[in-house]
Amino acid sequence: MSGTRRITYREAVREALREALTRDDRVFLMGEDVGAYGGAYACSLGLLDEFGDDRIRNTPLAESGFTGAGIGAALGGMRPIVEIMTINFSLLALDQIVNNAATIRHMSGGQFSVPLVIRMATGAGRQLAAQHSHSLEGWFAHVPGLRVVAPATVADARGMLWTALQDPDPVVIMEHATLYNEEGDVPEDEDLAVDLDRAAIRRAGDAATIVTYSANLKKALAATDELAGEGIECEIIDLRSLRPLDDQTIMTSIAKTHRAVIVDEGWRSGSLAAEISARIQEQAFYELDAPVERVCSVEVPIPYPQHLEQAAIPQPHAIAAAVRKTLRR
Amino acid sequence: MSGTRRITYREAVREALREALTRDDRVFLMGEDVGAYGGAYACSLGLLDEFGDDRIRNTPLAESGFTGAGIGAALGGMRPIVEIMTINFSLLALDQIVNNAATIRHMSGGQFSVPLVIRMATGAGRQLAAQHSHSLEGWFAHVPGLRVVAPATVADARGMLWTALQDPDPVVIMEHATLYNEEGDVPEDEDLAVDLDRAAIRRAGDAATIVTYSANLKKALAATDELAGEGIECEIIDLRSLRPLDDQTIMTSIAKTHRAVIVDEGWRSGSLAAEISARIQEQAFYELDAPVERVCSVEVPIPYPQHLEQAAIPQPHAIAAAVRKTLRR
Amino acid sequence: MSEADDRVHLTHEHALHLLREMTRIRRFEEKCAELYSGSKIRGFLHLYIGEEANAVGVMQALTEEDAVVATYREHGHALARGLPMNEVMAEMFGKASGSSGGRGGSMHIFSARHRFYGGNAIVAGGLPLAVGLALADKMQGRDRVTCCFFGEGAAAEGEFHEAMNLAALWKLPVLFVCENNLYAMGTALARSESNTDIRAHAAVFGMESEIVDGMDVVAVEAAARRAVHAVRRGEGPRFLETRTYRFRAHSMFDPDLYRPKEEVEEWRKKGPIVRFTDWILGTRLVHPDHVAALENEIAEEIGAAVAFAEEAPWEPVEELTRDVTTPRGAEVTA
Amino acid sequence: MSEADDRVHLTHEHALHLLREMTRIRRFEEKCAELYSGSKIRGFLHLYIGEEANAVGVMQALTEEDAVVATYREHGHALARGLPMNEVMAEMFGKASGSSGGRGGSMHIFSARHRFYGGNAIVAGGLPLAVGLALADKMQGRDRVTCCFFGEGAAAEGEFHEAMNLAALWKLPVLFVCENNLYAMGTALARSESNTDIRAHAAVFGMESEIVDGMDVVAVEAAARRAVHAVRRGEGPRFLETRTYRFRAHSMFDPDLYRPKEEVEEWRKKGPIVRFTDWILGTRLVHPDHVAALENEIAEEIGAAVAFAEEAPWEPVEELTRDVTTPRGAEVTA
Ligand SMILES: Cc1ncc(C[n+]2csc(CCOP(=O)(O)OP(=O)(O)O)c2C)c(N)n1
Ligand SMILES: Cc1ncc(C[n+]2csc(CCOP(=O)(O)OP(=O)(O)O)c2C)c(N)n1
Ligand SMILES: [Mg+2]
Ligand SMILES: [Mg+2]
Repeated sequence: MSGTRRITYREAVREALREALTRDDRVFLMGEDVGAYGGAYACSLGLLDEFGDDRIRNTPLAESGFTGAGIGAALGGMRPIVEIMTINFSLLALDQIVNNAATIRHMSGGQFSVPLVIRMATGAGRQLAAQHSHSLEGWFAHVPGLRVVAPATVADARGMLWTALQDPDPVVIMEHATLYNEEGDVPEDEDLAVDLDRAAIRRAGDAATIVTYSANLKKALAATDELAGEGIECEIIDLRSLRPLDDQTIMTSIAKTHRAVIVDEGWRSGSLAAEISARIQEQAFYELDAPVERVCSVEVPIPYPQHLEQAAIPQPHAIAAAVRKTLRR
Repeated sequence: MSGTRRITYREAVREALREALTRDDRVFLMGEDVGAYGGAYACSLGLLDEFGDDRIRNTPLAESGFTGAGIGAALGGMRPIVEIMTINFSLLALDQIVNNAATIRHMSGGQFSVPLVIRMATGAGRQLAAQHSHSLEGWFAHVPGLRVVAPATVADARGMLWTALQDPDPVVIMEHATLYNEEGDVPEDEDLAVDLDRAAIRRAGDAATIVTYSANLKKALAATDELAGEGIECEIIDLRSLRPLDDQTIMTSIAKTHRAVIVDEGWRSGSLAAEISARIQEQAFYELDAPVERVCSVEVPIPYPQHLEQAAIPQPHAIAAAVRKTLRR
Repeated sequence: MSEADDRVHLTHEHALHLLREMTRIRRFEEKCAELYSGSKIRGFLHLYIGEEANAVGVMQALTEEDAVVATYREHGHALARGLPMNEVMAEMFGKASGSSGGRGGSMHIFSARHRFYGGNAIVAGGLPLAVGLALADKMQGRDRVTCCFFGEGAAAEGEFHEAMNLAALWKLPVLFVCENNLYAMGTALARSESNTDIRAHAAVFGMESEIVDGMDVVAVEAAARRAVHAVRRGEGPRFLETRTYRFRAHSMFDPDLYRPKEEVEEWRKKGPIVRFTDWILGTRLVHPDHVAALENEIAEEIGAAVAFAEEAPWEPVEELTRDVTTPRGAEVTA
Repeated sequence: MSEADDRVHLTHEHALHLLREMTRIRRFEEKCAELYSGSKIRGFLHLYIGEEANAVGVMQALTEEDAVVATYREHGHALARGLPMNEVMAEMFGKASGSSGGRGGSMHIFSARHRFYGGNAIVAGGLPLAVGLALADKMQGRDRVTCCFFGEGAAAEGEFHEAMNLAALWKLPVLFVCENNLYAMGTALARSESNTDIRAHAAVFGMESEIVDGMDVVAVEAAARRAVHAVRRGEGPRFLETRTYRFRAHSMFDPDLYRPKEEVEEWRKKGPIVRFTDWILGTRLVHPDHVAALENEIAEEIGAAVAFAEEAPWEPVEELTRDVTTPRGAEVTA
């Protein structure tokens, strides 16, 4: 094992794209403004020059059309990476994703797989208001036939793409828009692929288990720093894979801590957090010393002003409060 | 209070449409084949002759376009009822429903409401396979700004439309495709509007609470008949409103029964059942004598053959088994 | 353009072949309607009866290497494409020996062996798929054509528009075949398109197109050959509008109240099978005995297919969740 | 068609009015760019600079009764429509006194008073809304026009296609205004449309259209008057393509790497304000003193708007969930 390098999440995504394009000539990137513009969040900046416009395929504004074309190209033997600028726009492509990508394998009796990777930016925090700030990860995680992953760290952003491309079925990669500028360490190893099947324990502790993913990992870490000052040592689980969920890692932790707080930027009702709460209850009911807590987004289309936006989404103090509540402190 | 009449669910929907069209001339019905064809499930058969093609507005195949037009017409002072043939096709309209209908009130700072009613058929059980049989009610119930209702009875199918039309905000009415041929009683009263805010207790009992909605009410009733033979008397709650949820009725029942089984045709992971399970846990944790059970659909795109389709969705025996499990029997 | 390649060589054999293929579809579907009434086939069943010349004509222009994408009305296309009737019938029954292992039913017939990509029941949902299949071919330098069938009702959908633009913009090898049977369920074309000239919706993208009489199998074959040839030469996508009609209701649920009985009768007279039969008998290309023999063969084939489907096993319930995702370590098809 | 109604009467007052409106937008947005750098305005900010003649020209043809639907680049349209600058500026700041109560920000400016329906940040997402607004008018027999602005990038979206068809099919009173500024973010039109003649996408639905120089405010006004007049006469929807250009990057995040600096320079020379000013000064319709006075007035208006926005209150956090749904018992607007 060699050392590490420090890069941004955006650079990690870009490196991962570059590596995939280099290693496998069936791979290509397709989406709005992935070319000359360099991607809405600048993830593919420079790749057009490197790989040409056949493989850095700039599309018209036609989310359903090009996502469906990605499915067809995958059926045709390619390994497309479709970029959808923002999860809100993915609503325009849901017919293709749910009715085709997720079902073709089943409807065809297993004759066809759809080895497609879809990347999209999600989440609030950049004051982009109600049509650019949703967290619908939970919707995707509801659909059989899809795999859904959410890299919370720079290393995962670097490694998950390649792993996703090895998957014979459609994989959706959720990149939180506030993470792109974050810096982090990535290993210098040759083999960067990460295991998508296991959640990661990002902090060990035995007072309570915090289950989270994506950008909220940082907030959970901030909350635990605060709590550690009070002598409360929490365990933090970064789900990484939102579908399937790694129940085992969660339940093992809860068997140790007997308390759980789930942090999820989705609106509370019908959130992925609800699923995790239900599962904990089903699988670890007699381990629980307190009700499972959820820290989710307030049920409001995300408003523009910073103070309201921040009030709408999970915050470290709310996470810390939820942990204390499970401890009756 | 006068007597009752026996009609089918389909007739109830049709009567409700007729009544709404008669009472309020801002009301019109818009959707694919609502005209000469009479609606995919024959709900509007005959209405074209009665009300003309201006108000029984047959649309091209353009789910996003005509749903968006419904939003615009609502903004323009009409009271449109948009029919989407099947919930799977609503994926093509989700951009309009989520990004516009549900958010315009908020984005505009409360200046505009969208008094739109959207009706759609949902669910499995007619061997229509993976592109016609989804139960995505839970997705809609996740979205702030929408109200979502699911009439399980003929009387509710008759009454809910008018109540929905009085709502200043968008209401989605979920009609399970297997219900249209069901018969039931409706009151002969003049005033048919039903209260959308309260769940209904469809059977009283104290052994366990079964929470369900739509077509699964019938299955829950079948399960309780079976259980009653064993001396187990369950309470059945028909949610009626999926957003907002009537927590109070649920928790009151659980305070009595201490056990809960949720029956939901959505795929298990990320189902509406998960939300209800999480809420029960949050609001009635110390009342529970057993983990909350969920009876949901198996996570598979609905297959065509009857035996597999039926195996994929909730069944009375599974509901009964889940109840017994909560009772450790 | 070398005209030679595009010509239909209407030999005795070819004439019989075309007649056989159309008749197979017709008799197969008549049997399906019967089996539907007997509850052997369930769900929505959309008969192709009356439209057989379209699938049969177009398929003549395709090679095994080419791909086909179709709709929920695709049993005809599946048979014309060469899927064994036994497998198609077993799929209609939902049996494990069906072409989609029984999972899909009448609306979702797939066959990897035949590059037959469904069986799509979302109107216009297959078009972007076809674009992607063609994109894969183009990017990999393969000389293949993707042929995409859909009805005229699809033209109003946004997905149609998006897919047409992509295909034209990227000059992809797609043949779009719009089977214009004048109705989308109960909606007559004029009630759904401000411009009922469907080809205009191709022309706007600079796509060349042709209208052909979809009740004339030879004309369809000839037009398809011209179009496929152009696509194969790398000229980009083409659009073919076939003017056709369905003799039966939209699906088995449809009471068919929206069109005059006389209209149906008029079209029945122009039926693709009766017309072609009269003509090849009249020109003596084919002898009545051949036609009778062919009907017998087909009756046998159908009888065998029904027996096959009846006897085919049901998927065990334990297998329910198979094929949701690919088992780890398994190879990806394609 | 009575030509009289369509003519632009370029009196001294009207010329000054046009110049003032364009300049108000220009200076307002220049100030916004500054305020963005100072972090007073956040999120995406899409400047309209260079395109002012479009909104200003078109608005002259609309009455108060008409409705406007626009995109995320709508501050110009909002000002031209008559929304008070104070409210628009406060909205940019996200303050409670903003035109959307601060909830929307730069991309979601709404005003019921002005029948200004946003402020839609989903490309092409506003078109179906416009169709519905017009449908409501038609069904209620009201003599109103709905004017829908969008960029040329929207033409590739399925929603565009669906909305255009509905408007044409139902002959609705909509004026579609496509502001063709040649780029959708960094994508040049030829990279997104196989047919770069945008009007063809209207013509295919049988919709009449016109191209106008979007850098010439008088030409835009004249074209808009012709179109609105036709729409008001009940002739169904019309389509106006304005040829224009944005001088600034797509949004404040855009490094603007995809187009040559010279191209931008070329267009700047054709700028709508400089050109119109030169012309009205040249014809002596307006005196330089008037222009100077106007600039002063606008500087004052902007200064006041900034002060207003600065001093305006923030929505208290307790109000976060207000306006998600209508409070029970409240009246519905519209
Ligand atoms: C997106 C979508 N909307 C609606 C339907 C319901 N539907 C099934 S077939 C059909 C009519 C399609 O007509 P057309 O495209 O002309 O094909 P045809 O059935 O005439 O062959 C409709 C509305 C659907 N399957 N998918
Ligand atoms: C459905 C959707 N896809 C993508 C985007 C991201 N986006 C915002 S503006 C824009 C370019 C639109 O270009 P055009 O329609 O020409 O308008 P312009 O910005 O040039 O005024 C894009 C791609 C979006 N907002 N909505
Ligand atoms: Mg048709
Ligand atoms: Mg543009």
